[in-house]
Amino acid sequence: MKRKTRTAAQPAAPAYNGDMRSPDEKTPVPAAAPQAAIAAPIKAQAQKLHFYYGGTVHALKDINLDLAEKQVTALIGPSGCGKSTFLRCFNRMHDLYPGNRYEGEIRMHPDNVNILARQVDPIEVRMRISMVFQKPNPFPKSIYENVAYGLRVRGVRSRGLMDDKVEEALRGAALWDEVKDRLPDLAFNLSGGQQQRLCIARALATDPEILLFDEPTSALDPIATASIEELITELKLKVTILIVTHNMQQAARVSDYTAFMHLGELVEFGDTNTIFTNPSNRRTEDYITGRYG
Amino acid sequence: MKRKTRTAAQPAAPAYNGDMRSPDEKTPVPAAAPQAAIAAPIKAQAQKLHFYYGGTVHALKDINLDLAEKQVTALIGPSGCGKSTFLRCFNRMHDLYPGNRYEGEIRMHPDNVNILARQVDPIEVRMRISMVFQKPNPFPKSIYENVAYGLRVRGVRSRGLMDDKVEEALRGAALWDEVKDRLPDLAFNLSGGQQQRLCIARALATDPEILLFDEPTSALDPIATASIEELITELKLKVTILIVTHNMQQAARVSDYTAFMHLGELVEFGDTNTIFTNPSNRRTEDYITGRYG
Amino acid sequence: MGPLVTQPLDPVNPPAQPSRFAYQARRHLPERIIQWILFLAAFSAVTVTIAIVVILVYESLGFFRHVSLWDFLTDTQWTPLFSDKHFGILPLVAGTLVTTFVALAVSVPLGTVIAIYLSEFASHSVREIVKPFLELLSGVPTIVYGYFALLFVTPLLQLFLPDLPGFNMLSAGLVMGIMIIPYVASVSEDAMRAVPMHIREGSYAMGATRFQTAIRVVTPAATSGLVAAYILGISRAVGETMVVAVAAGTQPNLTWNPLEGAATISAYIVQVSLGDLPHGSLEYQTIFAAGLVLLLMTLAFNVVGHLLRKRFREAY
Amino acid sequence: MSAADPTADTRLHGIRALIARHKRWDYIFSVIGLVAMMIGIVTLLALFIDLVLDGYGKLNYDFFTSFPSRRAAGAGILSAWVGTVLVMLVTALAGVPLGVAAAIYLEEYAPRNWMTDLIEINVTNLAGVPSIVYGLLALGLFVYQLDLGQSILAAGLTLALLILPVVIVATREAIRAVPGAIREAAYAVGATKWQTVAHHVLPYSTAGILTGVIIGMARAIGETAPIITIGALTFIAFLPPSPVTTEPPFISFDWLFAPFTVLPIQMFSWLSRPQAAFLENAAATGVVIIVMTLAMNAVAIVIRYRFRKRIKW
Amino acid sequence: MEPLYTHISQQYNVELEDIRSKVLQMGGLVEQQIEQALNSLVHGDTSLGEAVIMDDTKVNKLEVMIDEECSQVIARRQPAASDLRLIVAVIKTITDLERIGDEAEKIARMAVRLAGEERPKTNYAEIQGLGNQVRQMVHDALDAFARLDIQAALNTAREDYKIDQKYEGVMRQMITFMMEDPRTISRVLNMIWAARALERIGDHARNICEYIIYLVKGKDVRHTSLEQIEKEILGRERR
Amino acid sequence: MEPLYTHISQQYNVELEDIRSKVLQMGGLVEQQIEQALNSLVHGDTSLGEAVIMDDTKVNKLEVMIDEECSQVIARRQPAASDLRLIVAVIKTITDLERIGDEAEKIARMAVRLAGEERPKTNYAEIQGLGNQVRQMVHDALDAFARLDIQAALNTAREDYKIDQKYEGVMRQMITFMMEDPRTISRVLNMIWAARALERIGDHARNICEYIIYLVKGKDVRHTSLEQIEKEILGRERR
Ligand SMILES: Nc1ncnc2c1ncn2[C@@H]1O[C@H](COP(=O)(O)OP(=O)(O)OP(=O)(O)O)[C@@H](O)[C@H]1O
Ligand SMILES: Nc1ncnc2c1ncn2[C@@H]1O[C@H](COP(=O)(O)OP(=O)(O)OP(=O)(O)O)[C@@H](O)[C@H]1O
Ligand SMILES: [Mg+2]
Ligand SMILES: [Mg+2]
Ligand SMILES: O=P([O-])([O-])[O-]
Repeated sequence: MKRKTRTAAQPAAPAYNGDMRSPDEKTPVPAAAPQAAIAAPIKAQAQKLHFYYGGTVHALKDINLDLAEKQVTALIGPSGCGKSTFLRCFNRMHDLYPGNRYEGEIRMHPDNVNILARQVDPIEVRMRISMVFQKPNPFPKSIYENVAYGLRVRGVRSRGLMDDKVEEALRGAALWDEVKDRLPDLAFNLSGGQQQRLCIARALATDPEILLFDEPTSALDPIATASIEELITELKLKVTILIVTHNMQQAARVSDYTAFMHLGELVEFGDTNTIFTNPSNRRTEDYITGRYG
Repeated sequence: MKRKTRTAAQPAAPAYNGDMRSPDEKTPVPAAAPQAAIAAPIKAQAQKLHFYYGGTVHALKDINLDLAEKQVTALIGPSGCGKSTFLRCFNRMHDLYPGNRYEGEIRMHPDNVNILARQVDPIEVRMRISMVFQKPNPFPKSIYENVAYGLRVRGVRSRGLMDDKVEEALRGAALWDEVKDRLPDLAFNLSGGQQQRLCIARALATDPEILLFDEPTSALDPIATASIEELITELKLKVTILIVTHNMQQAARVSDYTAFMHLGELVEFGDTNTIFTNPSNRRTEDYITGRYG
Repeated sequence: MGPLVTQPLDPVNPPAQPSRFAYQARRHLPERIIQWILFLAAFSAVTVTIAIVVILVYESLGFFRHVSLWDFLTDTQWTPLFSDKHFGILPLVAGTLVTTFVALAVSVPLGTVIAIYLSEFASHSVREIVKPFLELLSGVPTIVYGYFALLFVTPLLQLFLPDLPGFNMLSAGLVMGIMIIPYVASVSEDAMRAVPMHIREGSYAMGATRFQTAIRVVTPAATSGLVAAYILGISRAVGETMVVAVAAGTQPNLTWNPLEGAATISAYIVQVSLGDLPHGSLEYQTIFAAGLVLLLMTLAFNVVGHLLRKRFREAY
Repeated sequence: MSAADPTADTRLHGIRALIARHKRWDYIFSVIGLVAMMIGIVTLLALFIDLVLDGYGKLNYDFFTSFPSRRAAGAGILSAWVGTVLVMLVTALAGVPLGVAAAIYLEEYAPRNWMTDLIEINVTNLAGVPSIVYGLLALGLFVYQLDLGQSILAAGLTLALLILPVVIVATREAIRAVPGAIREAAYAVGATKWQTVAHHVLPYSTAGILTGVIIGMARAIGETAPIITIGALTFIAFLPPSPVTTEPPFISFDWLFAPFTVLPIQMFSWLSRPQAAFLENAAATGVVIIVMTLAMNAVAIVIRYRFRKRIKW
Repeated sequence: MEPLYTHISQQYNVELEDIRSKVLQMGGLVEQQIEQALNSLVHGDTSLGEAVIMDDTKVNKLEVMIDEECSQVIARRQPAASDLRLIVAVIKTITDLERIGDEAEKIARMAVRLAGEERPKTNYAEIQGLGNQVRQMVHDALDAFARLDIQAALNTAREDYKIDQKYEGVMRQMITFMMEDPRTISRVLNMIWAARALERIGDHARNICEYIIYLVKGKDVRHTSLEQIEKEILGRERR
Repeated sequence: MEPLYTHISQQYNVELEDIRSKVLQMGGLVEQQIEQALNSLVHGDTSLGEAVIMDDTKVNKLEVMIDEECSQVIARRQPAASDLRLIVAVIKTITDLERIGDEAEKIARMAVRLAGEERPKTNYAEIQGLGNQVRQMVHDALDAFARLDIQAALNTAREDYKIDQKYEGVMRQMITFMMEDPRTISRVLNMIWAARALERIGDHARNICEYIIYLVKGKDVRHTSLEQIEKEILGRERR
């Protein structure tokens, strides 16, 4: 079988754009990882996705996964199983480092663009798909400027529009009341949990279609963690969310769908209630219940 | 009321040695933090312990707590409540940094020594009370040398004795089988969980009476975490354990007694089952159940 | 210094296990001796500073007994070796400032651009190759730069500026600038690299380009580091000796025109030292007075630079 | 790519145009950066090539084994390179232990008080003091107050003081790179302060210290001004006395007090002569100095590179 | 007033509130079943009886649903302390509620069966008296659950004793009936089943009261005499 | 053979194993209660009956203890998936076991009361037959629980139907007795209670079987007909 091959550093052959497949083929029933039917409309689909670090580490193996629109999908799995790698494919973060290579596609709906295609600019992808990182990473600027940054990058000049958007994003991140009187303060003066919410506001300001979270609470204490989790469940009214977490209970709490990964493969995917009370795959069950794999 | 006062950096007045109190006074019933009766014999007692960072930050306030011998006592509480500070009093880690000041005492049994007393050498204390840190911190030496180091510091020369002790410690840390063929390897080549167990072996090698753990699994993945937790429950056959953890469920899993701290105070102390199913203090309950405090 | 203080045994509460305390005593004496030795070594830094100040001030006092401070600061001529002696430091200060300025005009823009390029644009391999080269640039002895300025750059410049004298501050300044580039670039790059990767990823994740990330996020975050780099560059240029001594000439000349030759403070000291001046003569003392001025100038820059650098180190 | 929704399509087009506009700056800056770097590198190459071309003719065995002479053709650098080696020996023996010890004190022992602050400030300032000022210090202190004269010892000690801040700073950086957790680990098993330093901190930072020392020495080799200031002679046609003698006690320290010259001064002296033939000598000497310093720098770079690879905290 | 659940996670509050209100809904349904079953019996109204039988499926569905939700909360929220006790108490409570529903259904079946037959001379007065008492007890137990009122729970639990007494009386009366007129045996037996069902409902209501005490006090008081409970619980008030 | 629980945490394994063995112990005790109660009834052996009554406190204690342990596991271990289902199933199962114990105690009380009285002509043969069947059913249910054998659980659940049939028969017979000789009413009524208790035990055993299916299959099959269960569960085997 011939597969589409793409290198982040050196674009090579023109990307296969997916139109050649028959409609049936587009939603295959993979043998290894049975895909649960998703009730909601689909926002993005990873199809036969492989990923290689520097040509040697085969970090993702044939991932097929659908993201339900305006729902929270959680990625769980043991350390090093490729959760972060998968997440970072979605906004082409891997393109920042040389030698990485994607294979397969991630299609975004409704426009059905393969965001991994060579001719799709990573910057364009990142403008549509925002990310929140493990450690809060505000820019060393004022609170206002942090949130406004994404708009400035998009060429927004109007001060009025900017103010509105900043307020809206800060409200969306449940931070407005806490910071509205100190917008010109340096972002570093906020507490860890507030910083993380600021990063969420920053990501929200540009109206992304998908929001990626990579262990967003692992650097926070339980109280701050609870408020971020709370926020995530609220955000899904507006945006599709994909979250990586080490904390299984967190996945159970915040997500609608859960995907269990192991050694770079997608082992099981299904709705969260089922995965946590009655998973169908033995490896999933062992991981979830803390047995030896 | 005159209290014993000690500064780590500048020893001042002679230490109050505790003999002046009437026997009744020695086991007081503090008004604020009702102390649960401990079934097991007591290994160490913190009494009216206060701690100051640099004379300004009053990090511990009048802590009274008994450590049950050969049992696991867990410290939980929100970030910054003084858990680590309290733990580090037990091996006088605060003496390493200038300006810190202890007040009150920690008595170790059976010899009833106040380990915070000025005339007790911190190095003495550290030889009896070992510590395992948040991030695995092996020395960049061989696996063998890492474990042997504590013995070397104590002046052990005999190779045979050393070999025996190293093996015993590694067995105690459930690491022997994994590393017995690669003792001369650099410790950095071990995985995170193995490194942490190596650090436990290092702490065990010198037969400590108390073992302190400061969030020992917060840098580890769930599998490694589970094996360390498992190890801790095994270790209590030999040694008294005091563990700080951010993960309440971990405290629930591994400990026999749990202390809840808040803003530098000991709010509640009792046996773990009770604390987690039926705490008597409202603040404890709110923290444990994830309510706003 | 806790460990330095002897710790008396408590007579009321004798230790439960005396053996442990014997061990303690055995351990303590060597520890204290070692600590004292190390302390003396560290204190040598203070001694050296005191020695510098004492020597410079002591010898300068002899100088100022003959020359008034007012003359020293206002006279526009510096001719201590002539029969018509004038002791105005201004020409030397002017020469120093002009060469410094030229050097900075070269090194600040180039150094900054290189730093940004290396930390934000260059691929890993380019960086690994270029950085050692730049470091070598700073390893070349200054006397060699002097040679280069005098015998290569000046003739080169004379192709474009036929009137350029053989000794001129322009070529000395230019070469000094090149010499300082790695210094500015590497401190700047360190400052920019100190900006954690996750902050940069934050910017890229927002859809920013490399240039936007570099200019809007990384450079502002590293500002104090950059300024510190510039100021350290200035202090380096002010104190630089051999390049100017060889290429700018030793003729004190109160001018702000880099196309002329002029002596700097350090060049003057070298010039005097080469002659065999009797210890204690006025001419001998002039170099200490000049040295004192030089020290004060660099000191001022260093203090500012140090403060800034401290700030950027603590930012994250 | 087919687009289902026309508004999404126009939005995408807008974004693409914007990105194209922004990306132009990436290309422009890349070019500017490359040019800037080339200026530095080309200068280095030009300097080296110029020097080699000028001094090429002199670089032969005789040049290293002859004393300086009034005839340019017969002049060599024997006394200069021997002087340089001896001065460096003194510098290393005096400067390195002192600097490392001071750094250990500051990083591991110093309590937080005004004395430590004083030492810190002094170290920072010394690093910024121009080398010529060290020369003045040496002239006043070593040459006249301590009456060491214009000797190898005086020069060596001067350069030792000069590299002291470099060694201190490099050693401190190296020591600081050892994580606090490692120290706490050592203390936690009951090690004393000195045991912690000697068993852990120093061994783990050796490579960093070595790098600093070598870079400091490389800098010292090229230093001209302070040695001129203490009055090193430019014309020495003899070698210092041998450290090994035929009579008991077989070891002599007379060489420490001998007059000397060093390579940069030899070069400077030739450079200040009007005759072109001497310029050729100067160029050849320049090549020798440059090769020595560059070699040392290269060693330092290699050590640092390897060290970075070995220990990842 | 303070909101009932004050967890940082709103979602969690919503889930607990949902469980609680489903339990109360189930309780309301069951209470209604008891009432309708009694009415059906007393007034010989078969349609009411059939409604009760129909409602039982609703009760069963609610039981399964609440159980499912409790499992979800355990899996997703790691409840501890009072939250955990709530979940455990709910799991137990709904089993009893479901049983109460079953007993009511049983009475309704009797009612339907007896509707066509001759009515006893007492016109089911004994059953009605017992039934009203039991219905009130269930109502009080659910009230105590809604308000987490242990004093009310204790009082309600105490009612069980009276119900048992009354049941004994009814039984003796029934036996007398049967002895007097053996032809009525089969019919009276049905009434006996109904009385017995009511007595069982009282027991279940008492169980619910015990769970309330466990929920509030964290103390398992099952299989303990009421006096002892009272001494232990009310003797030393918490905080 | 693979160890039963294979969690990384040995302690967790120990706790689950302990819960499981306590449930089986409780089951054993309850089984014994049924047997002794029947024997007591049939042979008129009051001491046996009293032993059964005594044993009930043991059963009650076990119930409280297991409940407590399950709460601890939920609070400390955050059970998920099969572990969670085990805990939930156990919490439910022990309620039923306790009820079975209560019913056995009831029979024992009858036995003690009837011991002094005249024995019926059938010599309790009907009750004994029904009793044996019920005892076997409880035994099988506990067996299925111990082996997590859903096929066995299904078969056992199916028994309940037969027991109900038999119970109907016994009831009719009893009514006949009473009609024939109204003087026996009071005594026969006691037998009726015993039969009724046995029937209830059968129901509880069926409940336990349903929990086993939930535990193994993760599917709540309560209030579902056996045919449907069979179709759903056995139709599509897992993995
Ligand atoms: N930059 C890289 N170069 C090479 N291999 C990498 C790189 N980053 C990750 N890997 C490897 O790819 C695999 C997947 O890594 P990834 O970071 O996605 O795991 P993860 O599931 O996110 O783990 P964690 O929970 O620890 O974050 C791992 O085996 C890892 O060693
Ligand atoms: N070196 C220090 N100097 C001054 N204050 C300190 C220092 N270390 C800790 N503190 C303060 O002391 C208090 C207790 O800190 P501590 O580290 O013991 O908290 P903790 O409970 O361990 O928190 P965490 O869970 O975040 O580790 C905090 O308010 C903290 O800000
Ligand atoms: Mg990751
Ligand atoms: Mg801490
Ligand atoms: O429902 P019960 O049979 O236990 O009354």
